[in-house]
Amino acid sequence: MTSFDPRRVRADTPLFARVINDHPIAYLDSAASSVPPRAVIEAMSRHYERRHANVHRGVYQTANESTHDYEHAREAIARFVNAPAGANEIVFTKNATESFNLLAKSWGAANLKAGDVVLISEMEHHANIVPWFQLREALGIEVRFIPVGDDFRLDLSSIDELLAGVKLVSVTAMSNVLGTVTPLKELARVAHDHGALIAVDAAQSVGHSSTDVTDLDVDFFIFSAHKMLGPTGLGIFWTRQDLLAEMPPFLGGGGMIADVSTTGYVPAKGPARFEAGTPPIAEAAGLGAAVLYLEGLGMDNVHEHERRLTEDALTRLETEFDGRIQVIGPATTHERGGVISLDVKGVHAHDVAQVLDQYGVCVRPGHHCAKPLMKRFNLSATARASFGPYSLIADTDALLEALSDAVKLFG
Amino acid sequence: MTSFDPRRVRADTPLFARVINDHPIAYLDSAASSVPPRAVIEAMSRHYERRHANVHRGVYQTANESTHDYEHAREAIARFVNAPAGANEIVFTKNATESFNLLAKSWGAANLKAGDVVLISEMEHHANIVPWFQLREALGIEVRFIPVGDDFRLDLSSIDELLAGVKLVSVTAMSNVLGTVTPLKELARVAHDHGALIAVDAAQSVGHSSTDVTDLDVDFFIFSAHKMLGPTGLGIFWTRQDLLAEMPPFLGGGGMIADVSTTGYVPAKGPARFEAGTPPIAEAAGLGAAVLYLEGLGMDNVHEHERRLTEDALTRLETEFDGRIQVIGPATTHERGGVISLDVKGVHAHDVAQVLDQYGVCVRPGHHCAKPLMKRFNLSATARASFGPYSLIADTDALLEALSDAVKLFG
Amino acid sequence: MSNLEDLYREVILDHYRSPRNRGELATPPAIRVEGFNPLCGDEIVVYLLVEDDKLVDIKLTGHGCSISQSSSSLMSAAVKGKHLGQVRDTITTFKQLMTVHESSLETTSNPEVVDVRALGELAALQGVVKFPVRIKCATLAWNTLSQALDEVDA
Amino acid sequence: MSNLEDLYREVILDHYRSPRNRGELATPPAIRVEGFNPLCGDEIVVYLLVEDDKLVDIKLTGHGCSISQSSSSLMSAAVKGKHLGQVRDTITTFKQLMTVHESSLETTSNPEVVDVRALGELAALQGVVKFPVRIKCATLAWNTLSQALDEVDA
Ligand SMILES: Cc1ncc(COP(=O)(O)O)c(C=O)c1O
Ligand SMILES: Cc1ncc(COP(=O)(O)O)c(C=O)c1O
Repeated sequence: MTSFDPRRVRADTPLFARVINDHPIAYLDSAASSVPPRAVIEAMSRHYERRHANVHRGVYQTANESTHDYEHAREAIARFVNAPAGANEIVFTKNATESFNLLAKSWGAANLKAGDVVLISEMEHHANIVPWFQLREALGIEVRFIPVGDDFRLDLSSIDELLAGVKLVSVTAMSNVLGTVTPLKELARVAHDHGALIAVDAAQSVGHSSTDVTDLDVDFFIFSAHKMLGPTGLGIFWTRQDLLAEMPPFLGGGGMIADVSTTGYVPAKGPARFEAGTPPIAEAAGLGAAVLYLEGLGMDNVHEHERRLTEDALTRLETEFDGRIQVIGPATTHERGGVISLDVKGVHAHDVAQVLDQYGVCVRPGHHCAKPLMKRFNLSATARASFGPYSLIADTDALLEALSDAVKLFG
Repeated sequence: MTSFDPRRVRADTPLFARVINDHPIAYLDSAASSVPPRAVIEAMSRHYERRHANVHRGVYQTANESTHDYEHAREAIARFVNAPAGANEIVFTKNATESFNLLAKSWGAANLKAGDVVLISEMEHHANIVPWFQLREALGIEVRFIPVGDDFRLDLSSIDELLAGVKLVSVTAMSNVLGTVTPLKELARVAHDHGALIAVDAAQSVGHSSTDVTDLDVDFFIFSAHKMLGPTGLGIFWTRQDLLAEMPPFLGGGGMIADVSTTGYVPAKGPARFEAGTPPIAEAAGLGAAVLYLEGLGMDNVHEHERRLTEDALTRLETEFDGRIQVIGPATTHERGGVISLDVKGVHAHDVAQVLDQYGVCVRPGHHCAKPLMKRFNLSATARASFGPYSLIADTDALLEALSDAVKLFG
Repeated sequence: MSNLEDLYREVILDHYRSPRNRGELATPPAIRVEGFNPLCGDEIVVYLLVEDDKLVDIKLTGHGCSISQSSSSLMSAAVKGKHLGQVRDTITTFKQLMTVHESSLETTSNPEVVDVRALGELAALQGVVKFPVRIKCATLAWNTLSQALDEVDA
Repeated sequence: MSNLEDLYREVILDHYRSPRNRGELATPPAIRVEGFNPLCGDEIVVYLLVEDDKLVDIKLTGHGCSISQSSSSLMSAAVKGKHLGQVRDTITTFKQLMTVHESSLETTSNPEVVDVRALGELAALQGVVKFPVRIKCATLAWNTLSQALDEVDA
């Protein structure tokens, strides 16, 4: 195991030089978007400065280099999640949300019919809800929800009944509100036992723990580059080669065709079929660098580091606020990641975040694109703090100090 | 008028420091992707180094700054194309291709029915063909083609008959193969006279001449950031506010909703409805810088500069090769831009491009995602050279020298 | 520089803790209009009872941050019992107060064109413009009221 | 370093200018398989006449660059009249020749595992691996032939 030092990660990450309202920045919003290290930023600058060209259709040198970087990122991602058939199973989209739309509107539209059920959960992000509602409008499928218990975990007690008529289970690997980690292997097993496929929203897990889609035995795996130290503008869609081969085209245009005439078109094979138009080339170069960087840190190290930070923060939030602040999520780090949603009694999350900003503490207030979950717990918003590999106990110190002040201000 | 100096543009653009096979790079592939100046690259680096955060849902300072940059780019684009109602009419997508899919699958699906006609042209890019074929499969619309004449221009002699039953005309502002510029104002007028709307593929025009959608009196306007000195991963969709307000959602997910429950969702209003998921934030910062940079150059200056380069190149290609090389496109710069497709007799475009690469000359061989047009002229590929604001006569010199050698090698 | 005291003035905290005119009105005769701020989840429902061109009663429900809640409470106090013309004037004045000068990230309210004294307690919301993201919190209730008045007209 | 002479050897230019086995065969008895290279537009149609496990005739149509055209011509000359087992061996050997070592942008063919002498004229295509984007030009005909043989088996 490599020696992991979060202070080195911090030194590698230019944003942490910033001072906000006379305080060093305490960036606690990695669940919304993580902060890329210098290596990622430079990989993109280098792309534009040295080799920028469109991919795939050039024979000159910078076009080859661009294409190489782009395809290299695909291989890096395939390796990072352990895709059984490698890069041929990786589709690049613009974000996790587009990946879900691809799943629903290509695989879903081709394989689901009126009455078929897609089983999601009450703790899904809108990205894994709205596309299914859209498919319901179009095809008359049913969208069913796995409930979330008062322990902030999926209530799987009736999973066999819930699975009746289900063709696809689509669940988050980790809730972006509660921090709850889903028992994916178990769910994959029961889903398959019932003849259903399983899709995973890994937006919150991939940058924080090691991933092995082969071992998980899942069918679709979706995430975003910008939540794993990579750039904006790039999402990932993984599925097994055999499923990918059967998926009809989604977005149409250049690059996704084998032939076009005035009477019709023939779609391309492989990932290209789903990558219409000029792809996010510089972004892929950045993602390639992010994967290398994370591999250098070691995902198990990252995970253990964030687990310790979370444990410390949960303990202190519990003991230092006399019950005035409630953590909306599991109380221990057992099957739980570094996302901590707070409900400060009598203070709206927006106001909490506003006060925290005065201390350079960056937390996100709101419904976190998970309105059904908020309704489940009768909340309109939480203030959410979340960790990354560069997070330090000092960030938690700043968070707690600022929270005390917020509580005081609102009396 | 500002004084325009292409050598200054070149000095501003890091890629031009590159040496390829012992030759200074002669980048003649701006039609595929233009080369961003330092100001654009730095705007993106600065974003990641100083202010990176997700947009819209934060109250802390870097989140505000991110949001500001993102919305500022929207305003810059609205100004750049003279959108009558400003930023409220600008939707950010991942590329021009997604913008066409948005047009076809949101506006088109809501407004077209079996038998309705979409009129495109034989010189369209696949981005403006395949989505209409997909809609034909889904709805049974008809896709009709304006022919291209032997003069490489749209043959509008039967436009009135062609317009029978047409609900939408969707045409390129400038062919990415021929360089031909479309008489948009005239087409907009006849389209409107026949009760049809008109969409424009401006991917090839926006970075090379000044744009005024209000004056053109068109209804939809689509282009890509990476063809106007901006980054990859960002496309633009403009339409009139009243049309945008009536368009149903396309991609579903976070950010495009007003409300979500376990039973359904309410879409957001305005551009947000079409921007599901984390948007291309750093890319928008880059695009904002690109617009500023182009405004600094003056689009009329850029246009005149490229016109002169094109005129010179066309003349020399005509006189120096004894008819061995044919230009596939109009012979003069009248209603023509700086895209020059070449057919070298007896030498395949791939081989031409390969030989040119040895001289550091970057041209693109292939069908340029315009297969119907290639079939129209009985070609399988051309070698295409295209100019940008940084292009110099020296690039043309290198092109011609390398072409002579290609002709010699293949005898 | 922006600071918290500018934003969270005592009047604001008071209206947040003890909101005025909370509740519902029977519809009809009252009309009911909902407002959302989709990005932060704030919701507001405005009930208006208009008689003879006069806003004889107004009630509010909903939830949100201290700014959106106090702004709606302050609004209800400011417009209740007024003629519709006066209500519209108040809306206009308030919106001017919330106008951000977009020339830079620096923002200031617009004191020359807004007669702050005429606003009474509403002037406490002046500090919001220094926090541009919170402007939409402050204006949610007002936009909803505008919309409700349009329905009255229609 | 890559240079043009490596790529455009005289044999290649000769096969490009005077392609062998151009034309069509009647189907049936021949089978016909199409190959595309969607990114560059190269197209090839392979006609195979197989009798008693032997490739008694092969014809080609299509269009493309000098590399794809000469490779298909060289291929047709190399496999015509051979037993299917031999044809498959030739395909395997050729594909090995085209293998790129992906450890870096630098690419080399694989001379230890490929007996270049056994390839005869085909060895002229060896220079292609130094130009990775052109490998797909060189392999198009071969992949199409592979596919055609699979159809024979099926
Ligand atoms: C005329 C034209 N339209 C559309 C496109 C598609 O743009 P993008 O690949 O950025 O989606 C291009 C460029 O590839 C083009 O040249
Ligand atoms: C759990 C989860 N799923 C999906 C998404 C959507 O990702 P993106 O916004 O990159 O499309 C997010 C983040 O916003 C998330 O947290």
